[in-house]
Amino acid sequence: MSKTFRLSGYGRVDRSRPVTFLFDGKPVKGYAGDTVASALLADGRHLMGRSFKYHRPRGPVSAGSDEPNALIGVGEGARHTPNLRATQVEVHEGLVAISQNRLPSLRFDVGIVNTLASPFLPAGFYYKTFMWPHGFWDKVYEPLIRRASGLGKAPTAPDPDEYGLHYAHCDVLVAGAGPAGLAAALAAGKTGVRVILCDENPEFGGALLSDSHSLIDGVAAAQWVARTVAELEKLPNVQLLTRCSAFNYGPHNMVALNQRLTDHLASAPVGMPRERIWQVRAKEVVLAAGSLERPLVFEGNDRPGILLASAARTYLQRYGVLCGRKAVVMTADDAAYRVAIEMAEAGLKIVAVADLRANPDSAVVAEARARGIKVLPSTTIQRAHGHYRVGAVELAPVSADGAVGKGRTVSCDLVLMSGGFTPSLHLHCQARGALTYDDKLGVYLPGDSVEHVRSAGSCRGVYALDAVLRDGAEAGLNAAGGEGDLPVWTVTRQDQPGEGGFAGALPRRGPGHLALAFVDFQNDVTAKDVKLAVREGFQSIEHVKRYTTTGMATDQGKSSNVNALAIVSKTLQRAPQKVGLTTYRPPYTPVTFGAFASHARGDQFDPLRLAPADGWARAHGAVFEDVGLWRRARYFPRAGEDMLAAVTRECRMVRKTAGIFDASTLGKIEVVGPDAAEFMNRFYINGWTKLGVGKCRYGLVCRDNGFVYDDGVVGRVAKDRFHVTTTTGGAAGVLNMMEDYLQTEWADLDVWLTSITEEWGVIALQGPKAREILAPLVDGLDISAEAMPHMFLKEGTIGGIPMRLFRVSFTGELGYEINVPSGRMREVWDRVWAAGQPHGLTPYGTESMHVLRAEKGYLIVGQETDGTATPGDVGCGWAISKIKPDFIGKKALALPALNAPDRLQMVGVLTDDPHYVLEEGMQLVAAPQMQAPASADGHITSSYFSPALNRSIAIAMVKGGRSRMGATLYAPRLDAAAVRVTLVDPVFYDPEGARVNG
Amino acid sequence: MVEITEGCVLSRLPASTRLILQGRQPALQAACGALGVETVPEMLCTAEGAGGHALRVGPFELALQPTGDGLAPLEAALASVPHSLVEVSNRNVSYTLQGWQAADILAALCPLDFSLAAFPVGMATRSILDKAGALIWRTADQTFHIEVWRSFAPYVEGQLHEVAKSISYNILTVQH
Amino acid sequence: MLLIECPYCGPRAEIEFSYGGEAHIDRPGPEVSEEEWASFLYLRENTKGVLAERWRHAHGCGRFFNALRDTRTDEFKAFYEMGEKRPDAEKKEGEGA
Amino acid sequence: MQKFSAFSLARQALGRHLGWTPQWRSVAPKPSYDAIIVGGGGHGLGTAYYLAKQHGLRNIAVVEKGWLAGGNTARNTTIIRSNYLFEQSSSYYEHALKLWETLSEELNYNVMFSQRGCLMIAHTVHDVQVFKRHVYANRLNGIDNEWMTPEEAKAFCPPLNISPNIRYPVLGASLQRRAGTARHDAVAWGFARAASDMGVDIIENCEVTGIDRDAAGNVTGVQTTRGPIRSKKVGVSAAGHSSVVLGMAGIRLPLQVNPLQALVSEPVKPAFPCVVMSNTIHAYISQSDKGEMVIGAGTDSYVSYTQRGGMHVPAHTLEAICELVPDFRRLRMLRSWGGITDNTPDRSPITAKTSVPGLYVNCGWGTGGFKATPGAANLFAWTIARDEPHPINAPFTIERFRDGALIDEAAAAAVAH
Repeated sequence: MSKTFRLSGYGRVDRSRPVTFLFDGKPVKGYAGDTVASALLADGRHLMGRSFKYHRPRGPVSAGSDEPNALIGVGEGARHTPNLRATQVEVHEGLVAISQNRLPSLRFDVGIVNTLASPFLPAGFYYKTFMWPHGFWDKVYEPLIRRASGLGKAPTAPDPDEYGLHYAHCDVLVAGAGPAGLAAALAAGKTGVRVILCDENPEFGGALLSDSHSLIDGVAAAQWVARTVAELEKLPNVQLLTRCSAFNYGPHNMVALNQRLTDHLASAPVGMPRERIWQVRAKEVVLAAGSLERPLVFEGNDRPGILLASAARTYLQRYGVLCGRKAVVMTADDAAYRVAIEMAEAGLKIVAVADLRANPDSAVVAEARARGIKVLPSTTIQRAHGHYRVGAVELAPVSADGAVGKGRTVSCDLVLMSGGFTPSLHLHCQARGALTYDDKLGVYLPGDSVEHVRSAGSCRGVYALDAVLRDGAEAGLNAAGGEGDLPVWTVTRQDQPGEGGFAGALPRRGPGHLALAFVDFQNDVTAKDVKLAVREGFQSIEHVKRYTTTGMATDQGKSSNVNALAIVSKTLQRAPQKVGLTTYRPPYTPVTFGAFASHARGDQFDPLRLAPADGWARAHGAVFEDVGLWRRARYFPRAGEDMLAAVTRECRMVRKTAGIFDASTLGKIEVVGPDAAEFMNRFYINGWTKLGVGKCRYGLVCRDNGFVYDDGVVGRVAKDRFHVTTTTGGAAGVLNMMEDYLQTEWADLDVWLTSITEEWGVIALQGPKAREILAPLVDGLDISAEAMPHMFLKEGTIGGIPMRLFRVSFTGELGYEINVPSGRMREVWDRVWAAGQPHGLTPYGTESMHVLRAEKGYLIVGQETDGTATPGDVGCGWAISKIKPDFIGKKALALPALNAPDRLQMVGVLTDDPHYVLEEGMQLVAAPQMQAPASADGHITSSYFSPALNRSIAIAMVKGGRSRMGATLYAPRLDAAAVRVTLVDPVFYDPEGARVNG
Repeated sequence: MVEITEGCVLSRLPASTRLILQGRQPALQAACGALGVETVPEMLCTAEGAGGHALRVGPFELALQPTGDGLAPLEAALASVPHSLVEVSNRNVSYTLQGWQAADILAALCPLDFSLAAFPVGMATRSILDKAGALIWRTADQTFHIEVWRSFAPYVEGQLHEVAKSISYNILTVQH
Repeated sequence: MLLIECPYCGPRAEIEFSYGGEAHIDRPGPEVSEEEWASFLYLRENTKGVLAERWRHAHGCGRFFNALRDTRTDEFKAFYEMGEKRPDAEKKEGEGA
Repeated sequence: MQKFSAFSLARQALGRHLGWTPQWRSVAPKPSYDAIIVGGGGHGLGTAYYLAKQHGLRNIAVVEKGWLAGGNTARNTTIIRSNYLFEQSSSYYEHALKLWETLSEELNYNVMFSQRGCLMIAHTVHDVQVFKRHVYANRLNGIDNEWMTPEEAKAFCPPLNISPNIRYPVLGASLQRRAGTARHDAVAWGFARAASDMGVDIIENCEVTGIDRDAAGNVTGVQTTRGPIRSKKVGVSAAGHSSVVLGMAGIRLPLQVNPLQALVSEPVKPAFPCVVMSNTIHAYISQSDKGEMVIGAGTDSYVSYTQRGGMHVPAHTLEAICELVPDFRRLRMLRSWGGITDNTPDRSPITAKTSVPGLYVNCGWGTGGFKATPGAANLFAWTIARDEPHPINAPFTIERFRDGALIDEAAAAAVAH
């Protein structure tokens, strides 16, 4: 007998393209078109993995994405991917695959001791133990459990591959390209509407590719597939996607597809994405997801060499691989007979077909008998023997009442099982479709959904091929609108589905309390685990799932859910529809994280918004910080300077001569219209009616809950035009809030808002020399102290470039904010910079800006305030208009709680030690030593070394702070004695404001 | 001008005048009149007059692209109508994306349907290009005029290049 | 991702919109009681069923508008402009069934 | 109650595990109880447990409309921590954390509380400032929290990417070592078992359809799909359905429900030692005992009871995960799901009496209710039993919204300059 299990004359693999790959370091031969599983099976190797809990040796049970056992790691180093199904991984030259969850090797795994301990490790054992002694759980037991669990190993280096994510739109999306899907796509496609057809396999055709029996329009099924695909390819309105799984059915017919592009290639073109996610918005969806054959649950059913009958057929017909030499078929339906017939033809010895049913008598059964296949009705498998490979099974008679008699043990190296077919309802359920239980078929079928979705073919319980094709075509045509010709095919030979099917644990002799009959193969959940869960009161199917972990393996219950349900149903003596099904959750099959992230990585992770002078700042050695999406220059260190030195120098220069600062990131909104002033009155806490054209005012925005939301200077450019500024982070929020009130509450106002944040670049020129530097540049504009006092605004030009010039200051110095068109700001910046050189003009960044404003006691919204501060709390009670009938926040600001004397109020803080700089966030307490838990009197919000005062300063929010000037408090440190501080007025520098008005 | 993938060219356009006009119907009508556009375009439609283009991007809003010095005639025409006219020439950076794969590339970043039936020539709308807002205007079968805010331009260019790199491979073509 | 029909721009993907919360909540004047004010500010129907809500086509025409949506299924029943009265959703619900 | 231990497990193994009995009694409702808890999640079951254990009430029912602990208890990412900013919040969560530390022994049920530490990553100067404020405030309150440099954070969590060349580099992290995770289902089951053992009736598949009151307005019981049940005290612990249940008594709540999604990867061998949270880029990740990476996504913006949201929300989270832990880019999403979070305007919970005598509510836990489970249950039980709040939950009233006494944890972390 030849060593190979590969048959000539069978299969669709390309014999002209042999391929060698490595499995656990050893070369394995296969052909293009093989999967790792089919190539190993061709070698006679079924052992491919180890189970999760008991580390039992396992081989494939399926030939597709429902595989629970044969999980392998593929690729090396940063390209290692764990937990791939050997039944799906396509081989190519150089592929490196390893087995998983074994130590030291697949064949010898010390974890197998868990099998021996299995009587002590029933479902949920960990809830009942590991509680003693206290503290041992996460220090001792848990690390042990963790090491034993998990499957493959995560990569330990960043993934170098590319991924993509695209949107797509179509009239009809067909998920699944088996007979129903192909028929649906063709019927829809021929009407001319936009169709997308996707299938998770490398080839279209689904079960037809393994069907050597049926004839459609007189040709073999596979030939019909080729013909139909060719026809589809000719339709320009139809897009065909192979290796592409519909995995997520989202609201409103947004279906996500995962397309695998490179894993099957020996060498992928550079830059080709490894995977791509399609987010398809489909007007209608046809689900042609097919059905999955159910494993049977009997003792030892997990032994390598025991697999689904349909899988064995697929290995034979698609890969030309015979899964063994001598097989027992265990079935509860007719489909397995066709498999037995074909396998026998191919040279497999069929010991017997054991049929759970008493009177199997359909045509295919008769055909099997006629071909000399021994059929044993009313027979079950009591037990399978073997370790690395099934070696024998005990076949036992089942009487009409379900009692199992003494059987006989027959040797075999292969068991083909068939419990019937379960419709794939995953996507239908994700579409929030209802389920109906079909008593006759013994399965759930898709019911109604609010989405525009329909199912076709065996995923809705239609099994006979002629009916499937008709069902698919009708679904496709109806999805396309119903107008057009319905394609018709004649199935000239097919098997009828017949009656039968079985779910749950096979009947057995004796109680079987020690028998390991697996329901969820991967997670090692046995029939007795499920029964134990029920015994312990876990009677909801969701509870059983969670307590036993059945259905939680990487196949997400594809192989196990229905059997678990049936066992629960039987144990509780409650109809299956009363037990219910666990919710199917996306994704249908696992999807790579990187595909979701797509291009959002590195620099492209988020937009990086650069201010107009960013290039200049980079050229001048700025250190940057992220503020929202913006990158802002934080300080400009000179050689050898740290942040403190640089900031100290920058601040001193601003106070002594002048500084230049890119303030462009401040939000700006142009409020225009006849009712602009009225709008401003309603929106801000301040009054605006009296603000003259050409003047500015500091404005404060509250929410209607009375708490400070944002602030900024507002200039009145014209009677009907305000130039509003906001904080950098608040720009979008303030505009949205303005639109909200305007469109919802004040639709009567004739006023409109336009974001001009990016229209105007803003150069802040601050310091006693600012006017001197600026005056020569502004094209004849009079900016003298008399013509343009503090908080005035003028329009003009600067070097011929349009300008809105604000005389405002966030430093306490004489200062200007020069607004110029952002596209030309760099020109103006360079001009100002050049003009300032003789005066010692210095660039400064956000850190110095913070220090300078803190010296003046100006607040920063978001730093001093935290969403619970009122204007009064931060010393801005003066801004609240007393005469306006209403404004946002007015009502709330009158609440007693918002006016309580012990509210946190903004104060200045000085340490005893002038060189000690408090840390922002430090708490303030009444005594130097406080026993935890203690209450704070307040906290530090801003703290710096002040170059102007040559000492440390801080701003704090302190309970009743304004009435506690001079009081002593303490700031506890984490690792040293508390620091003594004194509360002072927050305006540390130039309290009279002489400089700003200079 | 960069050919970001075979047969697809991204060009950054020189700065030119961009205005946002907001107001009720009489204001939109007056502004269109000033540009030589007879009737206010329907939502998401565009119109061209002797004085420039008007893009109807909102029920009370036109994005105006006057040719030459369009501002003065507009201001004159609007003088007696409540309105807001704000210049955003510097806020917006304009591109054209041209080529047979232009729609495919946009479809990677934008959830709109770029088939000609759903997004015909002459349609303009604001939408998003991944994480940036954008104005997208189809000026020909295979040509899109795109405007984004200035600070988002490097990001959007980066995204377009990233997508273009991978677009040639097994891409679903936007169906026309 | 929801498909939301802006009354001005037509059906668009959810990521073009920002949510505006429950609709038809009138802001009272400052003369109301603290309870009424708190009710305006914070108390919501939070309907399990057909909810009237606001959306803003933030990355589109910028307009706020109203929608009726069944929060049990996320199915939209109607879209209408600000200031319009809440349409009768039940009719449509019946039709859909 | 059958005692759980390694010994009992071994003994049962000899008896082929046939001797195990139901962990709780699932019963039909009696006509009347001393107290009814509406909602059989972790909070509700725990409330019944503490009512029985600490307040001497035995005639208690927990009514649950579906299966026990099938709501947010079953859907969260199991992060437990107490390093909240405001004293009121941190006291509340610390009360819970202390209970967590002994909960397995208390319940004789291994809830797998694993104090693996929770790193909160700072990506901006503002983050650093906010997290340091947390550290100082927590330490004053006797809650462990410490500041770490990026290198220290990397040493604690080696897969973390601290390269300065990413879009939002890690500038530091705060670490609460006592924080961690627990097995979510086990908490509910453990409470159910212990409560049931003390006589609490656990009534599943029993949906409350009305709240009965007498002429004076006092609560007299509830109407349910399994008939009316009388009680003078009704405590509602219904998470996402709080508005619906309280609405039956004419009470409107300051709540909005939003979908919150989460996901897990396929299981892999231990590769991630702790909990990592990044509020700035929206990434929350830990590894379960099974080996799955458990990842919390953001909330969808709109009101929904569908327990699902848009795929763009978890996709956004995975972008962040792939930046923070680029080694995991090749891992695969195995399962994703959604819950209904009940959010208050200040993102702090309500555990309080209502305006209706005899009606109490524990809700508004938003995205963070799991960590509070034993604490909230314990304090809610106190509030129901004594008809007045415990000092710890006294600030967490409904009236705080009327009075402007918000406990605004969300705004406290707001970014603006």
